[in-house]
Amino acid sequence: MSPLLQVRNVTKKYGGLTANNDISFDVAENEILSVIGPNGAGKSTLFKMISSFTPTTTGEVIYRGERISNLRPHIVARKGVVRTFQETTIFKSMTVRESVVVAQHLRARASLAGYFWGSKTAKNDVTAFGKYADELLEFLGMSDISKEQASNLPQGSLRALGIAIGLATDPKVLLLDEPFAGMNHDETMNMVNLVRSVRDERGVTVMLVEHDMPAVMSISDRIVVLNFGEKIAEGTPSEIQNNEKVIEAYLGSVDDEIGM
Amino acid sequence: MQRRSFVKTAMAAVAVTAIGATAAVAENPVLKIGFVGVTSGPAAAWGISNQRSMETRAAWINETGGYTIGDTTYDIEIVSFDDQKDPKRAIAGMEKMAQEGIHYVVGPNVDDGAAAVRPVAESNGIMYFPYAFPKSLYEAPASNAVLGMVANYQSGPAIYKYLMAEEGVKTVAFVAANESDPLSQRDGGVEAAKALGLEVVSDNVTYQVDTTDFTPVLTPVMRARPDLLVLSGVSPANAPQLIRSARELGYEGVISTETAQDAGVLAEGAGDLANGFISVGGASTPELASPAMNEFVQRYTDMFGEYNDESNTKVYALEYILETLKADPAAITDVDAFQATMDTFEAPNPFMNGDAKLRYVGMTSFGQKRQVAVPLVVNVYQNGTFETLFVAEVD
Amino acid sequence: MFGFSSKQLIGVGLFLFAIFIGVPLVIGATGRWDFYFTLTSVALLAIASAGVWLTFYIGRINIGQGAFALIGAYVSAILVVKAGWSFWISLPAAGLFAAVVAVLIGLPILRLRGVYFAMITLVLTQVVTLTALALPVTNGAKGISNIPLPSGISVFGIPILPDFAAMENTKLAFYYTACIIMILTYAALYRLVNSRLGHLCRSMQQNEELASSIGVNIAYIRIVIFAISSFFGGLGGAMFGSIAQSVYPSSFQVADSVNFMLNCFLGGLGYVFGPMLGTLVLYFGWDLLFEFGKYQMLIYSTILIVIIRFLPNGLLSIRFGKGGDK
Amino acid sequence: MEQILANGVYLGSQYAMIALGLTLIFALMNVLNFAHGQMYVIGGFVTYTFYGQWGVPFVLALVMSCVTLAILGALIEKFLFAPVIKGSAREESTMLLAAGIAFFLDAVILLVFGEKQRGVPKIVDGVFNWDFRIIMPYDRILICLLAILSIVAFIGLMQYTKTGRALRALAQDRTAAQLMGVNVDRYSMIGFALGAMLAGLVGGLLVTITGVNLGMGGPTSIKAFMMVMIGGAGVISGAIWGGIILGFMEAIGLALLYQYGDITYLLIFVSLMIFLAIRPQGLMGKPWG
Repeated sequence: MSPLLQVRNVTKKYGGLTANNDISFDVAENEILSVIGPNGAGKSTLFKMISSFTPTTTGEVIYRGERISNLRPHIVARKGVVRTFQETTIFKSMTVRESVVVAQHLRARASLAGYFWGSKTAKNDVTAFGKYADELLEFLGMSDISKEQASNLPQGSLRALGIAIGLATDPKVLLLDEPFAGMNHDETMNMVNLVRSVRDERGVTVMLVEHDMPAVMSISDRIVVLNFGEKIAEGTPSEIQNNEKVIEAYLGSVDDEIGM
Repeated sequence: MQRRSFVKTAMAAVAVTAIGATAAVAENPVLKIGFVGVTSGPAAAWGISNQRSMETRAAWINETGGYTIGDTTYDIEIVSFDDQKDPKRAIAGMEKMAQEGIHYVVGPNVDDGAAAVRPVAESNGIMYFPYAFPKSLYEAPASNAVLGMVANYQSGPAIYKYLMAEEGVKTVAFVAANESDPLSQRDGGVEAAKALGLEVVSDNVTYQVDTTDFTPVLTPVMRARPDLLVLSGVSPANAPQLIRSARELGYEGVISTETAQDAGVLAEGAGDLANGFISVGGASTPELASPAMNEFVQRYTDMFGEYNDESNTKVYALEYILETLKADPAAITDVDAFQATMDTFEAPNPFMNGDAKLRYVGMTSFGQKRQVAVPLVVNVYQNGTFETLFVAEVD
Repeated sequence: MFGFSSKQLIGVGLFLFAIFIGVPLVIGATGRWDFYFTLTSVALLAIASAGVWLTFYIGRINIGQGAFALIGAYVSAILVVKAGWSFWISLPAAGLFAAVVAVLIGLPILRLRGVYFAMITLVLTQVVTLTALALPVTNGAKGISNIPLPSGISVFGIPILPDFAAMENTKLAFYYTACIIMILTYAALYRLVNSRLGHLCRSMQQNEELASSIGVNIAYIRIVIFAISSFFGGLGGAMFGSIAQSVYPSSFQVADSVNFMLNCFLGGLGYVFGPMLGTLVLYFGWDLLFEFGKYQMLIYSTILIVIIRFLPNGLLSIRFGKGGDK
Repeated sequence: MEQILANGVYLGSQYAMIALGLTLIFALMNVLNFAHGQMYVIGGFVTYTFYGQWGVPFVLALVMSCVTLAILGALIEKFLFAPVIKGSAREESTMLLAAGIAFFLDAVILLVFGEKQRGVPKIVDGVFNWDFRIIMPYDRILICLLAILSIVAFIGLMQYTKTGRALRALAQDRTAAQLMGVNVDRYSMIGFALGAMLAGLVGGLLVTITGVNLGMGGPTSIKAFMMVMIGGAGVISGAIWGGIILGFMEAIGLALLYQYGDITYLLIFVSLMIFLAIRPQGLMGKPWG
């Protein structure tokens, strides 16, 4: 079986600076794959290219045999590859439920004009959106905060909201942007469980970008390691843990941080 | 100085109100005359000189016992509306005048406002006296607008002819602001100049009204080396700067305009460089000004702290309205009677020495008498004051 | 009915009653006939302001509505005077033309946000004014004057719309026309904001990246909204040209663009009916202060400053503390 | 050619000064100050009153312009902008406040200083004429030099003084500045006062050449917005470049395009629109401001 998502020889250059150099790897259906690397390794850039938020300089990203790089983000989302953001990127003045309802845009069957005139399909849609939002929030354990305004939520709930918004689009592949950043151990474990259940119960392939090593080790099926824009390793968590290049890269980066 | 004049103005305003109040006690009925024009924002100077002329004259009349029309003596009240140079507001202003029962209005000050108020004025029976030149305002079927001054297409040719004869002017260049009124006036001027056989060497240079440096604007014009530089429809704010820039660029020919200017503004803004600048004015030069004109200027200065020479041309509209009403008292409420009277009306001109007459003209330009016969006084600026170059009549 | 609560229905009913019956009654009783034009202006400016409000709704500060109002005024005037169209057909045509222009201009400029979009639309107003001055079809500096009043329309001999030129007094007719168009505009706006398109706009207002990540074609919606916004601008402008029976390059200029924007701020950006109230207060307020003569501007601006100082979120924020998107 | 360059330098230096104050206020508070032009006009009228009317030495009159505007700016910030910014849901609401202040200042200018165009006696007489290749009156050269000097002084202030550093920190990141111990409220006020003062200074300088009238406010604000946009909003060097570029655009545009008459400005504005559409962040700005 061919992989669900393929990153093929992707390179990104900003002027003279190379953010990603010739990166290739595959994501299989129903797997949890993490991309890790020290700060400035090019994780975010890679992420943006997969979701078409930024074009590649060379190389391409293939999803189910179709190129999805160098398109516009909403088209990629329509194909089923949806990204989330870090917690500051939310619909600030909407409630949790409103956010999740709006995010079901791709599930709409009526046209925008249909909604304007109040067609029957549109009315059905509206009912369906509400129902699905409640179901989704229940699944994510967020029913109790569904009426809260997003800007009032604590950090942990914001992450969950981000995932809820992503899930509301019915994605096939969900790209998570540093879901564990800044969390303590318990919060991280909750999030790990949540991400697992997203994959296990809803059949969503998950790819995440992260630099929290322990969490990544416990959650991932496979890991891709970047350093200075290059892929330096790929494999299962245990393979990665024993990879010399990876250890060196991480130690090096610690030195750098001390050096600052 | 300015603060003092502000206080003075405020006190004068209070005094006027007080006079108005006592006058009301004196049991004279009130005759309201309207003004719709721009008295705030960038073009405030145009409307304010209008409004103050009218208020000065009204206060003067009221102080001396009122104005007798037919058997009744009226106090004159000026009702002013600031249209902010916005045609939409101008319509609202004209509606307000109709609401106040006013049938005679001075203004608006610009082309678009004058055109926009026409439907309201005609449907409400209001005669209005715009300071705008488009002929369509005064030609039939338009009926209620009376041009309140001399149009540029009338004064221009007179000035050009004079300069051709006296100064040997052969070539002319036009500069105008990039706005409706000045551009229309430029086009009229170019046409007139060509008809007189002048060679137009430059007529397409324009400037934005907010220009702060006219050197780059005038440089290409100067290259054409015209004998005469016409500043079409120039605002009093821009005139001194344009003159200064032209002279500093070494221009030695004649500079003229067909709009009214203020000597004080020219003196402050351009100093001696403005000497020889030709503009159109009213009858305030010593040779022409009658005692009434001098008294008007004095009263204006007392009331508002400072005279504005633009008012020389703007003193007339109110006088015409009142004199015409005097000639036919029925016209106070009946605009048709006013229009009928216009054809034959004639009265002495109180502001000018000699036997000049107030009468309506415009047959040549508009095919009907829809213009006040303001003496076409062409002035030249010399060392802080205007001197009369020549006087002509419009028909 | 139509998903409105009975309270809302009563409110709408009262509003309609007030403007169609109340206002004429009050004017008849007090004899303030001049208020008809003022209120007609308010209605027309409120239509254009509704468009500006809509662009605010996708998070764009629009200081270009004067441009579209001017375009609308010219299109209608040219169609009526030069092509002999009926005004009533030229009116939607003016709106549509403005919308088409908005699409063409919107494609490159709607990518911009914040002050950058604000500035480019401000420059757009200047560009359209200068274009009107330069083009032969607009009659350049001389403008288009003597535009005939709207003629009547009848279908199979049954008069649908009256002939304005045959009327004794067109004030009332223009007032009703303007009010009807305004109500249609705001009804459409209300529907739009409360339908899916409105929700998508709101999501874009708050975060365009997130909106596009959930599959919203933000570029398309921006264009659609900008076109609708400009359609309203074109309508308002065309009606004004018809009332003034003349159009000049200066009929709508930068000051008007700024005022449209201020109307929205004053009423409140969070409320559909904010621009209507804002226009009423800003425009009618100026008229009411007419009595103060030369202190009119001083008092007007002082009141404005005091309002914004104490109600920074607009006039409507005084009643509905939150959740006022109704 | 030399003449065009000279005109460009002269226009550019005065434009840059106008833009500086506006961009400073924008950088600090994210306020697009619609009243900037009116502040410039007030600066002009103050100098006119002191120098032109009362015969106070020109430099002293300039100082009075600066002081008046600095105080005015500080008061406006403290009692109007600061509370409105705190209380509003969307920060663009300050645009309404700025516009209200612009109307208010216009009304005050009309009542206090009158509606007429005002000018002052020339500060230096004579015209520099280099063989008709460059013609430039001496007073313009002097004003141009003074403007450049003020710009240099301003940059020096921003670079090398404690106040300047605090202001720069504030402009870069308000929250971070607060964490670093910068008194945000106080420096916002100082910054606003400084921006207003710059407007007053350039108003006072230019009154000697262009004179002043109450109508100059609005158009000046709009022109200043354009310069700020060309250079990049909220960037000091951007404002200077924006001013210089607009100055040269006008000088060159008028010299090259004058034969197209009425559409010269249309072309300038259209090219500005195209430029902004292609490069919205201006020359130096951060994208999306």
